[in-house]
Amino acid sequence: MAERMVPLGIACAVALLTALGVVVVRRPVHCAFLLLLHSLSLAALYLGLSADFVAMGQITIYSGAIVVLFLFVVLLLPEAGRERPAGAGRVLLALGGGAVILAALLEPMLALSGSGEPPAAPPDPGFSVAGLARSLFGPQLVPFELTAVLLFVAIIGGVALWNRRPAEPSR
Amino acid sequence: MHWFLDMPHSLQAAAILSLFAVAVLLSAPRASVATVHRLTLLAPIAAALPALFQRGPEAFAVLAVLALALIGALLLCTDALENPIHRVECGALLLLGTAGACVLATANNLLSILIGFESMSLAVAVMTGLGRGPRTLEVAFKFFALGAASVATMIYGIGLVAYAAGSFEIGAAPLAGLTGLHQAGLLLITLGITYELALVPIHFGTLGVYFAAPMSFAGFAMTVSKLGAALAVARLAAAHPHVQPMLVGLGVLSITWATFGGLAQRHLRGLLAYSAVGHGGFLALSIGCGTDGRTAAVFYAIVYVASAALVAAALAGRDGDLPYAELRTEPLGKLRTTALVTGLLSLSGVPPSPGFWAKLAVLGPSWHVAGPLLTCIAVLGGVFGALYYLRPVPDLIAGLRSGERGTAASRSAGVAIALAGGVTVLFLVLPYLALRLAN
Amino acid sequence: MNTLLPWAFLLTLPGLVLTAFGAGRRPGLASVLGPWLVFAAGFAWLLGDHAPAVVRIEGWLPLLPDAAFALRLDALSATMLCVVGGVSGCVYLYSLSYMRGDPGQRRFFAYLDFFVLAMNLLVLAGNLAVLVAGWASVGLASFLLISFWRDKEGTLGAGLQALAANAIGDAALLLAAVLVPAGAGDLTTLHEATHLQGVAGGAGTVALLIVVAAAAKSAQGPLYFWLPSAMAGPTPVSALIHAATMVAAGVYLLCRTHALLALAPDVLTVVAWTGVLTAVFAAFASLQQPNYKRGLAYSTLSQLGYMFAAVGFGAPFAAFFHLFTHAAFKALLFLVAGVVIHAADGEEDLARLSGLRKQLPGPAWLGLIGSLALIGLPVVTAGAFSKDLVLEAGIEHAPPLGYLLLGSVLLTGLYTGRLWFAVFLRADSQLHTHAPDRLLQGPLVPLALGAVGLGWLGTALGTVLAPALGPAPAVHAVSGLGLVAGGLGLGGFLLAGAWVRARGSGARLPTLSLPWVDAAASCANRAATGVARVHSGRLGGYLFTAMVGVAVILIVMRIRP
Amino acid sequence: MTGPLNATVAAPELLVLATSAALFAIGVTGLLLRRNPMAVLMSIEIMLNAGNLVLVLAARARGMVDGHTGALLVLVLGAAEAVIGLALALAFFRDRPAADVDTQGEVHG
Repeated sequence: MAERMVPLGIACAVALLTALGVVVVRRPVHCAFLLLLHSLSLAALYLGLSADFVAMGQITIYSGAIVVLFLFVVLLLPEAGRERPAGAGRVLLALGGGAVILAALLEPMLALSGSGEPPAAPPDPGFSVAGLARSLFGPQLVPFELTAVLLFVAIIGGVALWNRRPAEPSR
Repeated sequence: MHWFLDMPHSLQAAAILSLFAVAVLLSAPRASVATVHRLTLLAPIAAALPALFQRGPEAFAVLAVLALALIGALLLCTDALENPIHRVECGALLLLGTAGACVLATANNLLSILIGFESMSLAVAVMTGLGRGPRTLEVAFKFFALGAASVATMIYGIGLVAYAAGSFEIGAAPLAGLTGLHQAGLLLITLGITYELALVPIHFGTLGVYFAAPMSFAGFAMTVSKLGAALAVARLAAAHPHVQPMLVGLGVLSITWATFGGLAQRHLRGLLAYSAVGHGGFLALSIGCGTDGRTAAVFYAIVYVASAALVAAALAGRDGDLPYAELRTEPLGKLRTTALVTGLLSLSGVPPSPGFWAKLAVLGPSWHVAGPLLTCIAVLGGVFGALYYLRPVPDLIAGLRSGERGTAASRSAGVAIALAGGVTVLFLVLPYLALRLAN
Repeated sequence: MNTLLPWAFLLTLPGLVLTAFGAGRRPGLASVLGPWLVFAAGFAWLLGDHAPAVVRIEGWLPLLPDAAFALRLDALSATMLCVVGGVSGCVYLYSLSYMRGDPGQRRFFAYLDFFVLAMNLLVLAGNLAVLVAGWASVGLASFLLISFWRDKEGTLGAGLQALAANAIGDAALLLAAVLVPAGAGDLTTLHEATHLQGVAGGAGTVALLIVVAAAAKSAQGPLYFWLPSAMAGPTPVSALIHAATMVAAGVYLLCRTHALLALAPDVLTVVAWTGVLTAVFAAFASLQQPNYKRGLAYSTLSQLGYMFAAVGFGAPFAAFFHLFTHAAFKALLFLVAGVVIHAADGEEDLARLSGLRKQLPGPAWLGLIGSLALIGLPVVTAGAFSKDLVLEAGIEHAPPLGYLLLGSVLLTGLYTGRLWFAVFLRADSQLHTHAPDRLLQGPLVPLALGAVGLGWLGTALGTVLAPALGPAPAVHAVSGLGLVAGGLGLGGFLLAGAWVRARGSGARLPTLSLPWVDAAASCANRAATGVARVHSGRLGGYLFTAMVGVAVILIVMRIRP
Repeated sequence: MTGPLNATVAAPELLVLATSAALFAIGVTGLLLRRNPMAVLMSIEIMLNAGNLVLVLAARARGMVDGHTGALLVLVLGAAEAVIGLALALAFFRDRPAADVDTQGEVHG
């Protein structure tokens, strides 16, 4: 895995920069485009981690569906969702919050605890779509089936909320 | 049929509930409202059938969740929605959310827990958004946003655990050298789930739902979600003792917070909201206190959800904040007042009420595990909590004599009151029965 | 019979159900029999073979050191049953007339039934868990009855004050119930040291918790504040709950666990000091009150201080005997006050109640009997017998405290006299009163008889209670100390007469108040509003608290030792 | 085998781990910084992606194909969440002059 350090590093850098852009840029349309780039860079990162199928999923589901959905909705919002610039206090608080979270997560990664050395990654994991299918319909069958419930909730919820309107004023 | 019988109980229930949800949706264009209600009510009963013939904690957990869902479905029939059309959607969502809760309550796979949690939480968000008035949408969005943040936290935690343990099983031990990451991951997962327990400082979203959602959904969030989340957290804490101190700390913090917050309330909605935080705190405290503590927690959870369901049933169909002053001018009917007073007494934990036995059961393990100081704080928080629970009680009982002017309970709410009240009174007389169930 | 008698606490349940569901032509009529049955049950045991009757249902209350549902009927609880049954029986009859015409009287009697039920559960409790159940239940009943008249201003606040003070006691008792080692919950064997080895601090911790609980219930020391406020409730309630029975439960508990307390001498010293200081302080406070009932309430505090002090002196029998006689004469005084207030259409202000002897001759004489019993006039009143025992124990055990108590008998005389002379003997009244009916005055007679005669039962009581409270000292009708105390009291009483005659309604000390209650309440209020303000409704703030909270929790769990 | 900062984990793994942590932190920062509901939802998506990255890394490092399953399920979950979130945001902010999640709410919950 070590020889992939450079491409991985580039993908990581792009992912971080685009994510930063999503957070910082004020116009929602730009945000959505940056999110698209972010998602693509992640797909590249997944390819580098031998997760080909997930990378394809990321491109088709995420970039293709979710981000485009975001784009559509941005156009429906009043004033295309323009927002006032954040005050200095808010920026400071947000940065502080982000820094605390970063510290809390990074610290256990950098200072590994426990006894012994962590096992090394296998040189070639030999992932295949067939293996993924065996996982989906084998040990992970229950959560996989449950996504049906989740999507069902999302569909009903989306439709119902879109149609949400007050009853006739006669009531 | 073999494949169906071989499935876990929770999945059987989820499958039946989903089928009924489809049926509810399909029946909508032609059938009457009554048919929709009937289907919604039938679903939890039908889903309970497979588990009825089984024994063991899993079947019991599923049954408990389904019983609460039945009460929720009964209350749905009486609640005011933004538009009556939404009854169909809310019925289906209630069933699907219950399916998620069943899985959450019993699953041993982190991914199942995640998906179950998210189904339940999204269903509550949408149902809240469909309630009457502008406040419900606002609350629903806040609940959703905070919930999404905690789900993201949970996913990150699952990633860390998978990295450190190489498995999604709840009990998987960390590999060499990765204990720190594993622990961090588990803490994140636990914190994510405790969102539904409404523990301070991640209680804001759920608090809003208790404040403003229609009573049936607030009741659903207080009972079904809470039971599911409590059981999931209990399993996590059993497998990984190092999350227990965190639960103890957050529990005591929540109890104290809820007591102070509750003292400032002058309406029933606020009372119920802070009460949910406080009881979430007691549940967490108890879960964090070893094996005895977890047994006590299950006991406590059963008693709490029964009492909360009773209160929700008594208040079903009443809009607004329900300020105490209004209770005197517009009294509830006799049945509803009795149910409400019983429920409030039980929630407050003053004797004679099952809530009192439950609190007693929690304090023993807490003293031995959490230590005297924290237990003292919890006890004081608990007993002073009675001050805010009992504040409306004199008015409520005084309102009884003008009961003929009060609004009587609808038939379905009456059945719900009977169910929840029956369980509450049963535990009042025979507390050890609940413990036996808990075991 | 022995297995059935401990269930006597259930005897008011039928009345409760019948009254709540509206049986009986007159509200409350269905309830009247219950307390007398309780009295009969206690009396029946006393007449019997004196073997303690015990009921234990194992495994009732889960996860407690002693998981049984235990009831115990022995000499102490049987005597207490008689006290509770007798006083509440009189109060029920009295209330039939007192509450007539009140739209909530059915509710009133249901609450009373619930109170008597809970009180008897407390009395009959065999272990800590059951005791806690009864203990907190009487608190609930007291809250409901204090805030019974919701239209009257301040009743809810007074009820909540009582609830807050009780909550402290409940918390202490709850802790005591969970921290005794496994198997030790039985009240009579709590002291067996083997049982308490597992507890941090040993017997002292449990004893201290029990004392805190008792002090909260009996309004001793800094926890005094709720009892005067509790006078916002109807007068029969003040007589029954806030004078004769519930507030005495603290003393009852201390008598129950006197063997445990004896293991912790430091705690006993604290009890003695608390009792004596409360006795003196409350006597002064009574002299400041412009309100009839509040004056009586402070006198109750003062007398409870005597009982506490007696426990602290290691004389539980003296404490319980004083409880016994005090129940009769203090209930009598309150019921007399009730007759007066009822006749004056709810007037409680001492400045406006005056010279009612001619209009209410019966209550005036009965009030005199009660007052003399409260002072402790030797031979002719019951109060003298019991108070002498307390003073004897004090002078023998801790002379400075004993003499302080003796001196405060003068104060007792002063405040008793101030109230009686002001209400009945001052210049003739301008107040228009209506004559009380017989039902209102009848129940005063047995209480007055008790206030006169109960002292003579002292020796018999000592014999009966010996197994429970240890050998009792001899009860004298006349002793040197008794004569001194009686003289002091009578002197104070007559002095007060002169004072009232000279100063009229101005006969009271300037008001002083202890600010800690208000300070604590406003602190709690501020914290409550602060907490409520954090829930601002801004999503940004919520997200910040939640996510930073998560991060902080992670960090804290990481650096936790 | 010796990565930076004295860690014993292989350098690429540490790089990806650190990236995911940073992504999560950026998501949180966005959540706290932005008032626009769209931006809030996008920040949440970034947090989800951070979690997904760890899952994929776990799959690679532990040779567990289940990790990929998890990542796919999270993608589905993200889609469901986006649908509900957008629907709620639209319903709530449709009739408001400025879409600002910090509008002082009527609910002081």
